Order: sequence, then structure tokens, then C-alpha cells
Amino acid sequence: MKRAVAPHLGTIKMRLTCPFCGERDHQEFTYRGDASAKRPAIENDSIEDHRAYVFDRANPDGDHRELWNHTSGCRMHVVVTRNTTTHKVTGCEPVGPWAKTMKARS
Amino acid sequence: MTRYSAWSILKNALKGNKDWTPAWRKPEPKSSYDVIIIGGGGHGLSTAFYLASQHGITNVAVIEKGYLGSGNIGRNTTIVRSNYRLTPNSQFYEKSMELWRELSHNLNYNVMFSPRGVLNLAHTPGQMDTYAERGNQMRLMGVKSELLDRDQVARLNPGLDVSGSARFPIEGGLLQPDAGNARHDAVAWGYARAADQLGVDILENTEVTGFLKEGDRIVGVETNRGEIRAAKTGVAVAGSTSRVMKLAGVEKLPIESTVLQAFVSESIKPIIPTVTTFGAGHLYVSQSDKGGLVFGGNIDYYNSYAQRGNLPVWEEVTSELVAMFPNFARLRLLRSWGGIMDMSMDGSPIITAGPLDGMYLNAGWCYGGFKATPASGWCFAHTIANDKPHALNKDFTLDRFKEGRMIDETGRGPTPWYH
Amino acid sequence: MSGFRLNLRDGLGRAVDHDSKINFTFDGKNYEGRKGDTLASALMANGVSIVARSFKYHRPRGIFSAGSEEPNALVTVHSGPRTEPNIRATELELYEGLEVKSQNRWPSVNLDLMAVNQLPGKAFSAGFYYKTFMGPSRPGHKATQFWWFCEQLIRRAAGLGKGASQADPDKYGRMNAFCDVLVVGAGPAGISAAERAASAGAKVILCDESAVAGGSLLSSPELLDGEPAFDWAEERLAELAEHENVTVLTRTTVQSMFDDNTYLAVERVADHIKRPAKHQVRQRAWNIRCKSAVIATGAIERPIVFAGNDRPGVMLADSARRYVVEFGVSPGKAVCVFTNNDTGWLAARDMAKNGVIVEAIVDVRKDVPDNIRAAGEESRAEIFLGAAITATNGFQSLSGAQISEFTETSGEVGRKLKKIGCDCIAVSGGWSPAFHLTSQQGEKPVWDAELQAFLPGGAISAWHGAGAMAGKFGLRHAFRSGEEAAVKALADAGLGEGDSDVPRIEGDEIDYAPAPVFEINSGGKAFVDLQHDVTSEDVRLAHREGFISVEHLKRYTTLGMATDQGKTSNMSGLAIMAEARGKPIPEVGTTRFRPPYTPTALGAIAGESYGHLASERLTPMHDWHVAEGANMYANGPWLRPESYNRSGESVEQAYIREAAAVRKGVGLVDVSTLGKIDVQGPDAAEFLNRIYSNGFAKLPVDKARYGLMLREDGMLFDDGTTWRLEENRYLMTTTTAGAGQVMDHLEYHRDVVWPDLKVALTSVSDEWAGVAVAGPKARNVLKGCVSDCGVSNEDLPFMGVQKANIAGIPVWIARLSFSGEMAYEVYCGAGWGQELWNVLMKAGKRFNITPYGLEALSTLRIEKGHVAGPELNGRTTPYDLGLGGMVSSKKNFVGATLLKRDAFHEEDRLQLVAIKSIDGQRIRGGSHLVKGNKDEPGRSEGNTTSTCFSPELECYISLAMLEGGAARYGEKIYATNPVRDCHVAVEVVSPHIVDPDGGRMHG
Amino acid sequence: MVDFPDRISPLDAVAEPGVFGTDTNSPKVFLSENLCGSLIQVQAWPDTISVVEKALETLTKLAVPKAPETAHSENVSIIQTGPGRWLIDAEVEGLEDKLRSKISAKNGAVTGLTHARVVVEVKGPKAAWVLASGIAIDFSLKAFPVGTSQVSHHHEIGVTIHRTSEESFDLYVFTSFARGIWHWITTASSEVGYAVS
Repeated sequence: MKRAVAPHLGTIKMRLTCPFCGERDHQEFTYRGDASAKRPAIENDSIEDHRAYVFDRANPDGDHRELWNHTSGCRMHVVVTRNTTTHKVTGCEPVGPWAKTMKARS
Repeated sequence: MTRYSAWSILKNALKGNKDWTPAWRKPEPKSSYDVIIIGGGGHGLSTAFYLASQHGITNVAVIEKGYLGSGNIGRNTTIVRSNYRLTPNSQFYEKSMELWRELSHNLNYNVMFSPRGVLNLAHTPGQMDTYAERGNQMRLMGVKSELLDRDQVARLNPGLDVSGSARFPIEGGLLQPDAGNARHDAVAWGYARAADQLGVDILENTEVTGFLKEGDRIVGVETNRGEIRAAKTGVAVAGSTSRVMKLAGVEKLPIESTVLQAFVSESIKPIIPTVTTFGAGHLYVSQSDKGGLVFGGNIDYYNSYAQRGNLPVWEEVTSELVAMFPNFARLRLLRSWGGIMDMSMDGSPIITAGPLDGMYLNAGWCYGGFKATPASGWCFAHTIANDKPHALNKDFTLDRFKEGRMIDETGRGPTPWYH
Repeated sequence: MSGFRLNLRDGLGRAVDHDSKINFTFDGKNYEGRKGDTLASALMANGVSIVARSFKYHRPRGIFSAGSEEPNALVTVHSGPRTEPNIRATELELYEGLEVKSQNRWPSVNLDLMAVNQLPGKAFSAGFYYKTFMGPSRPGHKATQFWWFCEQLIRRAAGLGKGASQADPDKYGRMNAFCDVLVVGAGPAGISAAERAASAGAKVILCDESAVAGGSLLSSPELLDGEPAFDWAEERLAELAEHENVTVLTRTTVQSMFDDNTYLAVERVADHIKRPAKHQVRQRAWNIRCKSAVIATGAIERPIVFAGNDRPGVMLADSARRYVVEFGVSPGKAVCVFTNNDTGWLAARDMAKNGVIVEAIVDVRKDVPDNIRAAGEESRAEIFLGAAITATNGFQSLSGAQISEFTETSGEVGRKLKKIGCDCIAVSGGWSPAFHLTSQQGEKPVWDAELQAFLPGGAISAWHGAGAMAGKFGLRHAFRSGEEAAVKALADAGLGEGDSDVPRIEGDEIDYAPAPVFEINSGGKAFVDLQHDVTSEDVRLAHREGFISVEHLKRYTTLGMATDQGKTSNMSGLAIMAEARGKPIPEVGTTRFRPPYTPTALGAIAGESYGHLASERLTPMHDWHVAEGANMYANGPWLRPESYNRSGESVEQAYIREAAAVRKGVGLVDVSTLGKIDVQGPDAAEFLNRIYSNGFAKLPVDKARYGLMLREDGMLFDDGTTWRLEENRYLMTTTTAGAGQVMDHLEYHRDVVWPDLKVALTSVSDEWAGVAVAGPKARNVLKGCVSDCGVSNEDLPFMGVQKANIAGIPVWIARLSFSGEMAYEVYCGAGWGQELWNVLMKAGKRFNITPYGLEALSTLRIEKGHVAGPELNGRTTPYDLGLGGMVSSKKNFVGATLLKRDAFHEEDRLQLVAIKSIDGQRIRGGSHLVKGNKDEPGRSEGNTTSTCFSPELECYISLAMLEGGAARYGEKIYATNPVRDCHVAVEVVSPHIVDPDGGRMHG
Repeated sequence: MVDFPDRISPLDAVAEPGVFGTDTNSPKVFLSENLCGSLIQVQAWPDTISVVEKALETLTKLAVPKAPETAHSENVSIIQTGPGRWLIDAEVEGLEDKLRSKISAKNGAVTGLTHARVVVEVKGPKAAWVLASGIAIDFSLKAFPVGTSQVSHHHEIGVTIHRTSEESFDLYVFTSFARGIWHWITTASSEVGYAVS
């Protein structure tokens, strides 16, 4: 059994502003990595395109647009713009079906 | 250059320690070398040492942005082990163990390698089976391993909560008896001194600002101290891999950089003999020769270059530590720090020629880099010297992601923050 | 040092209750102190001079400071499970019955035989360990066994105090706090900032590490608004504490600053009493999130390094003054002040004014301002200008000091001036602002040449420095900078400026800038780091050997790595290195302070998690399982019954009985732990079709289908059945352990990848209790209790799903089989789960229905070749597990493309097989498959994954992954398990052992 | 009126009535468990939100609130838990079926969660203090006014909190974790004394 016996007991704590719930500890969110990795369309079956989506990362030193899911809140996904050197967060935008109907809260 | 020994210490003490000389020179950069290694950390320095000692390539420069050993070699939890499940990993890390055992002699520098045993605790019968599977793999690879039951574990580590009422009761554990710890800084200094004695130039405070190219071929580097040319350029910069490779025009790699925090308590008299890991979460702890408990757990999952972490990992790690050893609750955290991990997409390293001509890449160590230091240098030196991988690192390619040959020890897939 | 209690009178010793008596013991000896004393002040009052031994040389050490910067006076408090080593005597509050022991000594602190460590003298210098202990190297074998042997001895000698060997019986707590402005430090700057912030309506938290807030005001000689500073502070703090917007936390150290203005503070709730009251926590971690902070942590006095400076009796000048003024304790009978700045003189004056004999004031400077000279005269001390202390003497404690000429500009030591008898040297080498918190964030400090000190650098987070921490020394500056910082913090919080009054101050106005003298180099052992025994010679040796970067210096010599984190030693070390390198201090650099500020109990950081690591997840039938004697087994957060052992039964006997009962009759098992996800919406079918590798678009209503879910890299991710309840409504089930990850996976694809699909996803794992009824008699059991739905093959065929009713409970029944037997999964609302279970048990009674646990469940599915967690290990593809038929070639789905990569289709991949023991020997978990015998097993060709005794075959079997296994049925190999000492001859067989045609489950 | 068997709550066995902790003469926290009549989650699609809101208003006679506001009548509360998503806590017979018939898949989704949550009421002068010991949101009245709700977690276990008055909160906790949450609340409350009814 490779799955950990215990659930992940904690994640992280900076403060992110969920467009729905407001400002919360990072700990309420699940990190999902680089938001620039876009899945090829469902019709696309190019191995190279899928490989790039799954494995290639710019891993920038500076502003990073990344996905977080507010797992312990409204469960929305947000794209956070965060500086990987200072950890300063400069944006939290909603993504998903509701993104168009709501504005990023600041 | 003085050979270190008890005798040299006595002799120098009598002269008031006035005659000691620098452990390594601080040379001016030459305009060209046979090989440049970017990164004066453990892996870069060991690569230089083995290039010089195993392959006779001594016209080598190690280029380090800060002070020598300023990266992860100086900020880890010092664990040395080879208790892996997958064959490419287990044979590679066992090579490292073999080198560790002789390292102090080979470097004429006591790296304080201490084979005190690494114990992984299991909390369910299912986990015991998983550990047995790993222990058997180790045995079949010629590595010592023992599966211990609860009583044996309790005898080994008397402070452990082995009660059945624990939230995750301890069922037993897997012990690698000759794994252990080493003094991390001494590893960097020992390799540096030994490489320096063989003629390697170690250039500290020298930052690579770009790469020299002829056509598509890398022919050296630009630095804040001028251009340095070389036929072969190796990159061994751990958490900085992406930023250095970007200077060479490689925009994306299967690597993300994250923070791993490590923790040390105040010094106390010996209280745990082995390195011990908690199997119902993620925590590893050992006690340094000075008496501090050295421990760590998960990375702070998000991408980071900040060399500092956040509070939740503190809470998670200490919670697991005091769950495992409830007698530690009144001991006190002295210091914590963060290092930048080059997390690869499958949790295993990359030691390869390329991805550009004239360039060689050593990266993706996740948080297993310290124990790999000798074998990493050994294999990387071989790869650079022969332009092809050693049998031990032939599986650690960049192409494996394209081909589907991932070496995924934890089975968590391409989510680097979970490896 | 032979300290003593002064005659307490009004205005002297305000920190202690003059009339109280507190009994305590130190190393078993009884002493008396006063309420309000720290252990340090009480020991000093009792004339105890040697309190501890140093780390490396075991040299005798006394009290050096009066606060958390203390490097020397470390003791062990309590005994048994509450034993707490390395406690600073300078912070430990005295209480009746306090028991304290000295540590790191044998046999006693006054006679420590381990002090032999210092005999090798210069040989035991920095780098000593690295250069030797390699031992002889033997031909063919160079392993450093010599070191391994020596290391055992070294480890025993190292370390400070001893930790407890039993569990800590106390509790820890946590508080999540939010405020507009956090003020760290309740000295003059902090009080001023807090008042200002509160006046603007801000929510304020004010923390101070001491028992009594007030900081330097507690011993300031100044009058504020005409009253003694102590009284003024007391009144103002009382007012603040009354303010509805303000929380004042004393005994609370802000230990670290994290991202986005998050701070960890630890409140010592019950460390000043013998033990916490029942229900009381010992310490509480405060996780504070503020909009802005005022950091007013003051400054730490630093010493001057000189030969013999580690003798008990040498201490910081301002600390000596505080013992006199605050605690009414004289640090010695004859005090000599050694300074490079004005504050040393004020210490001399204040001590003398309160009855302490100050023999001499030695200042490295040639000249001092008139007001300072006057203060010196007031102290009636002999004055030495342009002079330094160049040696000390005494047996264990200090008895005298050599004063010599000293030239500040060149650092040269001149002729000897006078040998003076003294039992205390109060030394002041200037002040280092305490910007530890801000440095933790990586903010680089800046050098102030005037103050000869680093000041905090630019802010990443929203904080503002005030008072000495920001280089604003003296009360006037402290108050003003506190206000200014508060105004900036208020702006960060979006609040108005507020207003407040700075008090009228009567008292000295002095210059805090010291002469740039950090060390008197006169030969002889001069200690830089007192706890770690790092001498100035060690620093110079590091320089000679090339360890010249600050980080190398620290790591090579261990300077600043002791429990005080170099609070009083880092600057001196840096200055000595700078001098050796011939460079100005800021070019040599500064070390980054690492959190926490002071050592913090691990239990306090764990907080409420200590003793309660993680919540258990329980099914509705949990209590029944426990009452029936089930062994409960941790499966992720869930607890599940492993087996229901009857008396005398082993787990193995129990699961074999249970599994056999299912095959022969009927059993029931709690499957409430399965992940359950409600999937609804017009695009639900399309969504599932993209998520699963097999087709889902055409699944009819009232039918369930087993589905495979892949990761995008082609590896199997999870499996389970999904039921189509209505045209646009599905109930997806997942593995127990995978539930959370699957939900995340679905939401990611719904929100991020295909946001145009209308799909609603809701976890309903907690809504439904689930019971599987399995075995040839399963239908009979259901027949006896189900209404509103038939359970015959026609009414409810294999994979059929129906709504029904059991004893008034609305249920869903699905004809699913994990065991290979005829089986039904019955789901009902969780609140009725136990009732449903009872009804089924009752209905099954005449069929001898048997509850079964995880082990039997596993046995049944192994016999059937169904994969589960151990096979879904993240490294297997559908093809590897013989599930290639479930990979649709007619559509794309998550993982479809990368599954096409070459390596996934090689013939020698590990593939699922079963093995059975040939000679009846037990196959144990974790075996590897090899061709060779026990002595020469050869290489691993695979491994077992799920192992059991098969009641059906009456032998041990296992699912296994074997290289090219699908083509190797019939082959005889070995399952080797050296760590469990077994080696079993096995035959490779198809994993579908029981009823391969599925007649039983379809029947 | 359909007669269902009584539901069993996981707290039945542990929530023993009485007064506990430090100061049993004047407990500062009062705990009780409320079984909700029915708990229904309603979700809309972005382009059908007005249809769903209308259906909700018709059936509950309440104006659909925008988070963090909540809406109540004598027997219904509506809490918004995400964009286009509401939790309806109702003592109304058959509401789930009515909602399901009013809200077709084209317009949204209706999910019954009656059994999936246990409602724990925490009230008293130290209620906010106790909750703040485990939940990292600001419980001050200004940040969390009466009549509003927040979704957060305690040690990764999600919890929806509805402030029903200055000193009282309804916590909607996952049924399977309810005892863990109860353990935390009672442990934290024991420091100030608590009563269970």
C-alpha cells in the first residue's frame, strides 16, 4: 500500500484571498501547480503535447501563476499569482464555470 | 598542504595553531578549463573530485555563486541510507553507501559518517508487508535490512509510544542497520579540499550570468568574473536548476523547486540511537553528535525559491514527532531553516549528458540529495568523462518521461509536491 | 561572583515582593527567594556563582545576563516525565517548591570531572573533529570503524541536559487570533505604539516575553510625567489591558514571523507555577494574523571579548544594573565596570546609588562626555580611560581583573595599570538591535557605522520597527518611534492616524554609540561564544584555514549555534573575522537569524495536536464493530474492522472462518468507507466518459458499471463502480483511500480543463452507510427483509440498481460483487446505518449470516483476482493488471494518450498473476519472486501484492506482479521473503482462481 | 407523513449531558447537538441561477441570500456555501422531492445531505474563543456578523459555521468526523468549563 496511512496532516499557511470566501490561510487550499500547463483538447492525442502538459514546467524564479483549490472552503479553483522568491501574492482569480460571473476579490 | 591526522593536530597545537593553511585555495579563474562544473555544493564538488581522482581530468573549475556549500549540502537532515524499493534507486544509493563508508579515508577528512541505523516505523499489517517487500528488495540487492516487530522496535528506541492506544499504533519497522548520518558541512569541505589538492579550481562568489555557445554547442560560461571556456560544462545546482538552465535557453524541465524545512532542537544527552521515521505521516528524526534532534517532514508544497518555509509544516512535523515520541514534548525547537528542492516529476534524479551539446545535467534530487552525494558525483563524473552514462545512472535520463520509464518510488505520479 | 540581596526599600527591587519568602532547591540544596525573582536573581541573592558548565570544555559558568539572551545559566527543571533541560535561569520564575538541577556536569557543577576536556588545550580547537578520528586504514578496507567507536563516547559527553524518558503529561493549546496591529514587545516603544494604534480603533495584540511587561521601563531611572518609570508603565499597561480593542499577552514570546503577516507566539500559561491546574494548558501557541505589526523588541547588550572573560562573575553591565534595580540583588561585593560606551557608566552609577560597591570603571575610550564623567563620579569608582581589562583571575569564580592601557584606534594593549580585586565585571560592548524576527524573513540588515550595529533592512511583510530594535535608542526616541510606527501600521490596516501623548521625560540624555572595540587581544583564552566555548583564537584559526565567509565561520567553529543562537556573541565573532580579513564588518556579512527567536517547546508548536494527532473517521456501525470485538484497523483516516475474532481465535483463523462463511453461506461487511460522489448534470455522462478509461456514455439508467480511472500519465489511479440513478444523475464510488484524491481530480477537470461541461460534484461519502451482503444465501437474506423491490435475477440482475425499502428505511440496492459470490450492496442514509445492519443481521440469522472484516474481504477478492490498493500502486497500467479490455479505443479520456508510450507495452513489464504455494508453506506479505533457491535466490522478477490463505483452495495464495507474468502460468518459481525468513515454492496461475466464469455472481 | 426509523447520530454515544471542565459552577460554553430535519444542497449552473433562485424562493418563501448572509424562517435556513450553491436546512416534509421536481438537471442539481452532517450548537460567552482555538477564521463580530456563515476547516475536516447570535454558532460537521470535532470542542471548552444538553 503506497498510500499514506494518515491523511496529509497539514498543508501551508500564507494568506490567499478566495474570490468567494475571502482571505484565508493557505492551509485551507490544495496546491495544484503551474496554471500555465493547459491540457490538450480532448480530441488531441499527440504524445508530445500531452508529455509537455504533464511534465514540462518553467518553474520560474519570480511571478508564478499557479492553481489552488479552496478544498476546505467553497472548493473553487483559483489562479494565484505569487512571487516564488518573496512569496508575495499579487492576484487570486477565479477559474471554472463561475469565473465569468464573479470578480477577483482583493 | 598538511595531511590531516592526530599527529598534525598535536604538532600544530604546539605551535599555537599558527601554521594551518587554507583547506582549499581561493584561485583566480583561468580563461579555460577542460570541464566546468556549475554548483559548488556537494554534488558539484564530488563530481570534480571524481573527475580528478577517477578519470584523471584535473583541469576543472567548480563555479559557486555564493560561499562553498551554501546550498542544500549545508541545510539538510544529514541522513544517509539506501533503503529503496525500485532497482535503479536501490543500486544507485547502495553505490553511494559503499563510497560513504570509505569517504573519510579517501578524502583525508572526517565526514563523521555514522552508521547508526535507519528505522522506518510501520503502523498497520499492510504497511509491514510493504516494508517487507522493500526489505527483501534490499536483501536481494545485497543491502542489509531487518524487519522488526513492535518489541524489537521498542527495545531499540525506548521513548517511542508503542501503546496499542496510539492514534497510529506501531506495528513494527524496517531497519537498515548500516545506514545513518554524516556531518553535512564536512562533506562539502572534505570534497573541496581533496579536489583542490588534485588541482581543481574552486571559484567561490562567482555567479554564472550566461552560457557561451558556438552554434548549438555550449562552450563555456559568462560569469561576474569574466568568461570561462570549457569543452564540457556540467550543471549541478539543485534547486537553481531551472534558472541556470534558462540561461542556456532551456525553458522548461520536468522539475519544480520547492522549500523543504528542517528543524533542530536544543542539545540534550543521547535520547534516540537511530534515525527514525514515522510511517503514518511524514517525519524523520535523528540526534546529532552535538545532541540536537534533527528532524524534517514534508516540503511546503508550493513552488518556492525563498529558503524559508511556513508555519503549517512546523505544526505538522512537531505534531508527528511528539505523537511518536511523547517524551519530546518539553524539548525545545532551537532553529529551523529552509532549502530549495529540485523536485522531479517522478521523484527520482536526472544524471545525463545533454540536453544541449557540450552540457551535462545533474538534477531532480527532490529531498534525497544528501545521501546521494558520493554516487551522484561518481556517476556524473563518469558521464562527463566518457560522454555516456555509467551503468548506475543509465535509467536517470530526461527521456524517461517521454518514453514512459518513470522511476516513481512513491507512486504519486507527476505531482512533484507529493514526492 | 558572590552576590547578595540588598536592603529592599521603596523604589529598589520593584520586581519582587519584599515581604514574601519562596523556598526552592538547586542541586538538592534549599534556598530562599522572593516572589517575583527569577531563578537567576534568587541564586545571585544567595551568593551562588557557578550555575552551569559550558558545552565543550565543561568550564564553570555563572549568570551572564538577565533575559532570554542568556548563554550560560542553563538548568534542568522538574523531574520524571516533566523533566525540562536547558532552561535559562534568567527567565525561570521562582515558585514555592521549585526544584532545579545543574546539568552537563559530573559529579557536580562545582567539581566537574568532564572538565578534562579542556586539557588538550589548543589541540581541541575548531575543526578538530574533521582532521582526525579517521583511524588506520587497512588494506582493502577503509571504513572508518575507529570513528564509529569514538563517536559513541563523544555523543555521551556532548549534549547539555537530559530529556525526559516518559510522555509529557501536560496539555498544550492553540489560539487563532486576528488583529489590525500586532505589537511585539511591551517596552516604551511597544506601549507607545499600542496606545496609538488603539486610539485609532485598531484591534491590537501586544505581546511581551516577560512576566511583567514594561521592558526597559522597569529599571529606567527616568521620571515619566513626574513619576518613576516603573509606576508609569504599570498604569499605562493596566489601561491598555482594560481597553476593549487590546489584548495584552505577557509571558508570550513572538517566536517567528511567517509569510503574509502571520506570526507564531507562544504563551507560557503555567510555567510559573508548579504544574498546570486540571484542564489548564501548560503553554498556548498563538497563530496571529495581523494586517500590520510594530516590532519593538529592543536591543541586546553585547560584551567586549577579553582574556578570561568566561569566569563566573563576568556579566553584561545593563543586566547587572537590572538585578540591582529590579530585583534588589547585588551581583557582587565589588563590581568593576568595563565599557566602550556611555551605558556602562550609567549602570555603574545606578548600581552605586543603590548600595553596590563599584570599584572601577574601565573605558576603552580616551575621553567621555561631561555628563558621563559626572555619572562616574557619582558612582565613587576609580576611573580608567583609554584602558581595558586584559586578564582576570580567580580559582573558579572571579576574584580580580588586570587593567591595562589600551589604544582604541589601533587595538594595541599597553602597559599594565592596576590589578583590581573584584568578584563581578559588568561589561558593556554596545547594543545590538533585536531584529531577529524580521531577519527570519530573509530581510538583509544594514550596517550603522555610528551605532556599530546592524539595523533591520527593508520589509517584505507589513511591519514597522520601533525603539532600539530600529536603532532608536533612549526613551525619547523609543516613545516617538513607537507612535510613528503605529501610524504606519494603522495606514497598512486602512485605519486613521489616532492620537496619543508622549510622556514628559526627566533624566539622562546619552549617546548610545559605542567605540568600535569588540575584542581586547591580549593573549589568553578569550571567549566569543560562551556556551559553545568558541574563542577568539578559534575565529582566527577559521580565518587561516579559509573559512572566512560568515556562514563558514559559524559552521566551522559552531559560533552562534548554541541554544542562545549567538544573541550575545555573533557580533563579536563577526568583528574579529572582519579584523582578520582586514575588511569592514558589513563586507564580511551577517548571519541570517533563523526561527524561532528563543527555543520553543515542541509540544507548544504541536499545540492541541499533542495527544490528539488526527481525528478518526468512523462509520455509522463503528460502535457495533467494537462491541463485537473487532480489531480496528487504520485505513487512511478511517477505522475499519480487520476481523471479528472469537475468543481464542487469531486474526488468521478469524478471517478464514469469515471468508469461508461467505463462500458457503452468507456474510455482511461494512462498506460505508467507500468514497461516494454524487455526479449530476446534463453533461455528467460526457464528463464520466472522459474521466473513465472505459465507456460510460451508454450506461443505462438503473445499472452500475465498474470503471477505471487513469492519471494523465497513463497509470491507474482509482477504480470503483458508478451507478446511473437517473438520466442525469450518477453515484460514483471510489476506493476508501482514494476518495479525496478522486474528488480533487474530478473537480480539477470540471473547473479547469472543461469548465463548459455542466456537472455538479458533491461528496456524499458521509451521507450513505453501505453494507455488502455476499454469498450464495445473500438473496435469501434480502428476500426476508426487502420491500418495494424484487431481488430475483429478473428484478435485480447483475449490475442492476434499484430503490427499495428495508424495515421502513429507504435504500438503494445494487447487485455488485467484490467477492465473486452473489452479492448486493445496500446503501441507506448514514443515520439509519446501524438499524439497517441490525435488520440484515436479524434477517440473516437463520442463514447463519457472518459479519466479516477487511481481511476476509481482501481474501475473497484475492481469490477472485480483483485488484485493490496494493495493486493500484501508482506504477501499474490497466494492461499490467490484465484490464486492457477496459481501455476504450473509441474515445479519448484522461490518460489515454500517454498510455500509448512505448514502455507501457513491453512484454517484460510486471504483470498481474496469482501464485499458489505448492507445498502448503505460508506465503507471507512482501515476498519477491525469484528463480533460485534460498541460498542463491537470484534477482527479483516481481513481488507479491496481496496475500492470504484461500479457504477455497485450502492453500496460501497471493496476487503478484511478475515480469511477463501473463505468459508464465504454470511456471514454478519461489516466493522469497528473507526478512521474514521464508522461501516458498509456488506455481504461477491465472489471478482468476474462484469461479473464473462468474457463474456465481451472475446466478 | 412517512414514518422513518429514528436516526442515530454518532454523538449520541459520547455527548453525555452534564457540566464538565474547570469551573463547573459557571460553565462558559454550552454544547448541544441538533439533528436537522433535512439538509439539502442545491446547485445551479451559471446560466440558470435565476431559475434556481426562483424555485428556492417559491418553495422556502425566503429570499435567496448572498454569502456570507443567510436567510431564515421559522423552519428553514438557507446558507450559501459556494457560487451557485446553497445548503437548505429545513423542517419541511418532502422538501427534497419538491426541489428535485422543480429543478431539473437542465437547471441545476439537488443533493440530499441530511445524513452527511451533524449540527453542533456551540454557545456561551466563550463560544467564539473555543472555536478560534481550532478554526483559523476571525470570529470577531465585525468580521463574522450575526446571521452570516463561513466555510472553513478544523485540521483539514471541513466545517460550515453559521453564527446565529452574538454568542452562538451552528456547526455543520461531517458525520464520520463528528466525534473528532466533538473531542476537540470539549477538550478546548474544558479549560473554561462547559455544559452539554
